[in-house]
Amino acid sequence: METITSPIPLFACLASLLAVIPIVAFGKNPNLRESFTFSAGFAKLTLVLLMLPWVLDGKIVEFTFVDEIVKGVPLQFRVDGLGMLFTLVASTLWILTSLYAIGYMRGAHEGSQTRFFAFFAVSLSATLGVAFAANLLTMYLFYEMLSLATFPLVTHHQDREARTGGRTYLTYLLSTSIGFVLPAMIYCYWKSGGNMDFSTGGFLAEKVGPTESLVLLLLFVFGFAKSGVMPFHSWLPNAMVAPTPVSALLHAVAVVKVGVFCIIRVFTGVFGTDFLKTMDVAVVISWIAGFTVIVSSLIALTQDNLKRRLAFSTIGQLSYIVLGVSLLSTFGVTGSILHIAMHACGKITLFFCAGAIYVAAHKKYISELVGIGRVMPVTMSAFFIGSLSVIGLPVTGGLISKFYLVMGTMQAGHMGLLAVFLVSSILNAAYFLPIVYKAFLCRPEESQFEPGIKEAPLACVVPLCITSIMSVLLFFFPGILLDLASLITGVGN
Amino acid sequence: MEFFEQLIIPKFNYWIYVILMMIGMRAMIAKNNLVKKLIGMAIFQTAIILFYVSIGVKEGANIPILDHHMMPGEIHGGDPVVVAEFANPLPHVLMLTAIVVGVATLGLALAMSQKIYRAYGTLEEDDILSQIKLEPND
Amino acid sequence: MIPAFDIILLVFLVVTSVIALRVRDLLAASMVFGIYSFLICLLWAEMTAVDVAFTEAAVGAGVSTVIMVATVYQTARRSKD
Amino acid sequence: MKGLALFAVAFTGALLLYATGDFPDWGSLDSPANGGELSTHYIKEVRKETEVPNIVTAVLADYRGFDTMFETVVVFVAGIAIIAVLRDFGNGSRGYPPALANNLPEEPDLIVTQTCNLVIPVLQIFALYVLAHGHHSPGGGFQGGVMLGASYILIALANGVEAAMKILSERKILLMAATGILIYSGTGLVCLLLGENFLDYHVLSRILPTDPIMARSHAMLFVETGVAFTVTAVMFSIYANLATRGTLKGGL
Amino acid sequence: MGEQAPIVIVLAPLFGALLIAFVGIRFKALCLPVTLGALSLSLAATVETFRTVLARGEFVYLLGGWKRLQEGDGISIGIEYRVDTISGLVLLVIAAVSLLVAIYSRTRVVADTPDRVPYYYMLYLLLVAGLAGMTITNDAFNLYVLLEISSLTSYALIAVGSRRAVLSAFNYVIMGTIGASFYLLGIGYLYIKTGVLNMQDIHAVIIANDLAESPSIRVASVLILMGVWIKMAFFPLHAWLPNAYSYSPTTTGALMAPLVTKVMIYIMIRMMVTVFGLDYSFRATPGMPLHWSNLVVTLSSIAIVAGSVMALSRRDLKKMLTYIIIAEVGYMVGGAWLANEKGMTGAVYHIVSDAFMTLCLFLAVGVIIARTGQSRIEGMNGLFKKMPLTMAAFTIGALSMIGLPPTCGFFSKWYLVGAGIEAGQWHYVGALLFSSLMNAVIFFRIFEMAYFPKEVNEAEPACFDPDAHPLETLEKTPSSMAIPLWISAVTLIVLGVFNYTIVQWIASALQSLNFFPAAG
Repeated sequence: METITSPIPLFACLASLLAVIPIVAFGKNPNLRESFTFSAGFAKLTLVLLMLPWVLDGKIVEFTFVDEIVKGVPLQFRVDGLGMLFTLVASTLWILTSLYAIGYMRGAHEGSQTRFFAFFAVSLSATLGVAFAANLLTMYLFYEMLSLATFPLVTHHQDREARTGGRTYLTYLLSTSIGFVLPAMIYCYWKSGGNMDFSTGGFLAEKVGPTESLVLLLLFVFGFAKSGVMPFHSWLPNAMVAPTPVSALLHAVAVVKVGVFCIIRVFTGVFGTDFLKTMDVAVVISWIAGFTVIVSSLIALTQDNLKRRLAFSTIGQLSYIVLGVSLLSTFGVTGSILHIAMHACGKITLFFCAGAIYVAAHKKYISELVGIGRVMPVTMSAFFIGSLSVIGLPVTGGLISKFYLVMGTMQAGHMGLLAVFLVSSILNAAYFLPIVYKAFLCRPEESQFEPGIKEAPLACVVPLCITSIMSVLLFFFPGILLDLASLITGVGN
Repeated sequence: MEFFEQLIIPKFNYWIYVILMMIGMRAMIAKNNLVKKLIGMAIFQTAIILFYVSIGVKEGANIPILDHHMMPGEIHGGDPVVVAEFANPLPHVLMLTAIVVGVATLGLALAMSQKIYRAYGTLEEDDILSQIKLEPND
Repeated sequence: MIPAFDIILLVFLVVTSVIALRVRDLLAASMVFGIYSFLICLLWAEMTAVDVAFTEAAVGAGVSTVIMVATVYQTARRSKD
Repeated sequence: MKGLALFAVAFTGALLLYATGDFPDWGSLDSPANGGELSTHYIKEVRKETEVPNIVTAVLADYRGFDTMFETVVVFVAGIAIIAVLRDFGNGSRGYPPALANNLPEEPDLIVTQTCNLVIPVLQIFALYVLAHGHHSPGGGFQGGVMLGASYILIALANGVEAAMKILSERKILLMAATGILIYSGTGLVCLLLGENFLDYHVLSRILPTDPIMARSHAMLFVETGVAFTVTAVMFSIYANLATRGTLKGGL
Repeated sequence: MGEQAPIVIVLAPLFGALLIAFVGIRFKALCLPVTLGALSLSLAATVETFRTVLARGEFVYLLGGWKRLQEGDGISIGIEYRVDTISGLVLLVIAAVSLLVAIYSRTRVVADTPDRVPYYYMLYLLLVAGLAGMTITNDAFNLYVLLEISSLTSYALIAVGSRRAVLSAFNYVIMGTIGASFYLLGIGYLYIKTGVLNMQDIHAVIIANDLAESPSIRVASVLILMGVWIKMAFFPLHAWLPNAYSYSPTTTGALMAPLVTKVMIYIMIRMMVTVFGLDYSFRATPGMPLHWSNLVVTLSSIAIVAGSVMALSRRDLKKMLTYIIIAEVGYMVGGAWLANEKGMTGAVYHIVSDAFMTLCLFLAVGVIIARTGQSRIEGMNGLFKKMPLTMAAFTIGALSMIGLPPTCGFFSKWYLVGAGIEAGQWHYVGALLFSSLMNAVIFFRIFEMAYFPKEVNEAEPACFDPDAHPLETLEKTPSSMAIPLWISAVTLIVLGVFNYTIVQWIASALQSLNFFPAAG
């Protein structure tokens, strides 16, 4: 495989980090400040797109900061198909979220907006760092950076609720990453003889026994708690105290996807799916993920707060991805990778809608949304498309990834897990469709909505329309994503 | 008796040094009065000096000063110095340092105890501690 | 070195050290400590460590005792133990 | 606390006694320390290498001269530290708890004063002798310095600290103590500036009218003088501060 | 200066102190410039020495020009300095930290001890001289003398503080004297069996005369270890440290906390490696029920856990940091005793990184105390808004303590945990991770307090009323405090990113030693 050494990954990662300086410097002038956010966003996307052709050609883009940060392990970026896909999703959605955030933050009269945009940019850099990381150590570095950079965002309101949420957030994320990932990582380093580079075959392949593998896998899966695998999931609903753009981008796209991204890396790059197939240990992870899928869907059913329901839905969807990759089958892994993108588009739409409803009508609870489709038809249509995508119904991208996941299950021959998918799809439908139904078809009670209520500001509505359209488009044109995914699974499409 | 002759008598100095050291150390830790602690500290330090000086003692040897007239050094073409006739000088040198260090520590500690007396009006550790308990603490 | 003298001195040392620590009058304790220092100075001389003996006489029996007495004068004379 | 102390003491004592059986007998000639190469070298070669008969002085001021320099610094540190901790700049002895010293008679005793006045000159001359003759007999900078310091302490005891401070004021004490170390380390520094290692006295023969061996002997006298300076000043300073609670007024 | 560089490291602070005695008493304004000049010279000499060491591998300086007997192959009759990369690193840390703290002290010393500024700076310089001398010397007894210098100066530097400080300093005198005397006694036990005082000679004689089984040598090792442990406040011998550091003046705490314990750990390593030899330190002793190395690692695990738990229960920032130091001491002692190269490397690297972490945190707390007048956690409401730069530096220090990349704290933990896994000491690994988590809890509790405004935090019991010290009216942090703080914070990241270079330096010094695989 050809390797290109280029600083473009670095620039792509730095674009948002450097934007922090003008964002803070021009904090007094909101319009100027936001223009920097946008320029950084477009710069980032351009840089990412520059690398896209190379990656599609099967080349790998590399950049090394420090040759050896510890013996044998460099601090290095390496862009491959998986990283490219994730980066593409994250940087595209960042631009949309920025636009949305402007509408939301101004519409909801939030304070400390400079801090908000600054840390938002930092979070994006950390996300790209994880996506580009060439080895476990580099990935861990950016993973921790992301945990910390998002803390001020989660606790943005600085009230008592935010404090509790922030506490839970950091407690879960830090204690798992320090308590589980760090020792597992050092153990890997020691076992592999000082090598931590992600490679197709896995750097740990043939170097550990089944019991060690299982323990390490468990440490990694629970340790990357951003993936929300039960029982380390409850930070996510608590993090919903954040302003909605944060929930949308970070807790539907960046942060949680970083968690599952790391787990995919562990399966494909650290152990290698081929090596894991020789042992019968990954199925434990599959069942843990399956359990999470069902239970979180059930919990989601009982939630009345819209954002919390979305959060539990996210937990379930993330476990789809973990489940898919732990199947170790080609289809399963492909499905997982695709689901990162598909779910991102769908879920971010839903969060955007939740935020738009809050900005326009100040409603947080599902029971208050009866008939809201009549006053906010655009928003609720987008919501409908988003939920279709999450459930996995045509004509949305969610169907494609779910199709691959189901195929993967069959390929791996785990019929029990197939049932998990089916049951959970029904549950997904059960917690989303009634909202849409009531919003459009039921008549609102008297005085539920004040007369002035209409659609949210344009800056809010436009992004959510775009993302919902993207969900649909991904159904028709999934080619590029499949190409990228096939670079990892090694199967031509 | 054999035990006595082999272990006690030839090493009497070492036994006594251990005893003195234990006396001093116990006073340092367990005594209540600060000045008493310091007396203990001084005894503790002299015990160590006793140990070192005992190392340098030689049976039948004299003080470690060469004689001017009777024993000129080799440089003047005289007889070579008989090592067995002079005590080992090195422990003496080391202990000069230790004595000075001891008095320096003692002086500083006494100064501190005066300052403590100035602040608390007593030199008894338990009285001072009970006064501290009344102060705002962490 | 004179073993018999050595042993007698050592026994006296232990005795004076115990007394210095037992006496409740700190002034007396300081004085006994002076005696202790003097005995140990004799001991050094007996062990042919004349330089050490000289220093101990000046520092231990002299200055140490004096500053200890000075401190006792400037603080309290009675001790609880 | 007492039980803990007893345990710690008993543990240490047992540990030490355990090793005692392993020691060479007291006064043994061929123990590693007494018969070893290091001690033998000092005794045998001291005349050849330094021309100083008092082996202790030679080892102290030359072979292990660096130790002794820092030993002097220890004394200096003690002096400064006591001033830093105890010295009372200005506000007198207001509000202090009562002390024994307050009950002392105002006027110093005649007999004490006269005896001290008689003894002090003799003491000082003897101290200088001890310092100067340290190469050949027991003594040297420390002993001489302590005795010189003791003579000032005697003055303070007999006539009050203020009387002694008139001769050796606080400012002078500090200068004297620092000068002592400066003499010591300066001697070393001159060696360094003449192109040899720090404290390598033999190179001083270039500026002293002697051969390299005698240069060592002379340099030892310099450094011993430096030690005496510091020790004199600090010993008196310690007493003056402790006897007056740092006020340097009144006294015992 | 070239060949004379090692001696200048120690002499520069000494002459600085003398200069203050001559001129500083009268002209108080000269004290700080003299201090800074002396410490800068010392730093320059350290850098020069270190460069020579890197080129040659080892730098020997003979004091008084006394060459070893038998044409340089025999025993040493004088005192010699010997610098290798490990001691060179520690020297660099000492020089750099002391210089930074000296800059930082510009306003603090005048505020804390207005009438004894010259004395303070003299003691300060002599403490640095003592610490540097301890690190550089190769003579066991010379080390004792310098140990006493650094002890006496630190007693005094602590005792110039409040009245509680004097009492803590007195306890420190008692404990410190016991520790130093144990060390002296241990050297005596070595001397009685070997007859030499130079560290390498002692080792050579132990090997040549096959003294390893001798009870005296075994007791000597125990005594020296106990002495050094008392001095470094290794749990359960730590009781003197928290009060001494937290009641002392700000500058004293900021100077001593990073340096004194670390230098003592360096000395422990020095004793293990140079005097006794690894083979002796780590081998199972016949007749001992416990493997010696296992025992110490267990003790350090306990120290780590105990230190972290005690830190958690403190409501005062300075006190809390002192207990964290106790936990960190456990890290290093345990790392050094893991009996493999990685552990030793990690311990030495942690000496460097922990010195700067502690420095950064103490400096930040000093700024907080200077500006708010107190250091209780309850009083930190809204500090992120009031003093964002200081709190940012504090955050970097805290993240390093927790052990998050890319700060150096992460990498030292990386090596130590790796070594623990390699040695199979799982309780040590567990203790390290536990302490990381504890540190995370401790520091995020503070961040929370400082990040959220007062009304949100009111649920916490407030012993301190922030309104009594209205922050807005306080002057801005003087640059003499902010600059060292930021330099130390940035150093944490630089040390982290370039940790491999440092580790290679350490490894080059450890190469000559024969590390053998740890016994299960």
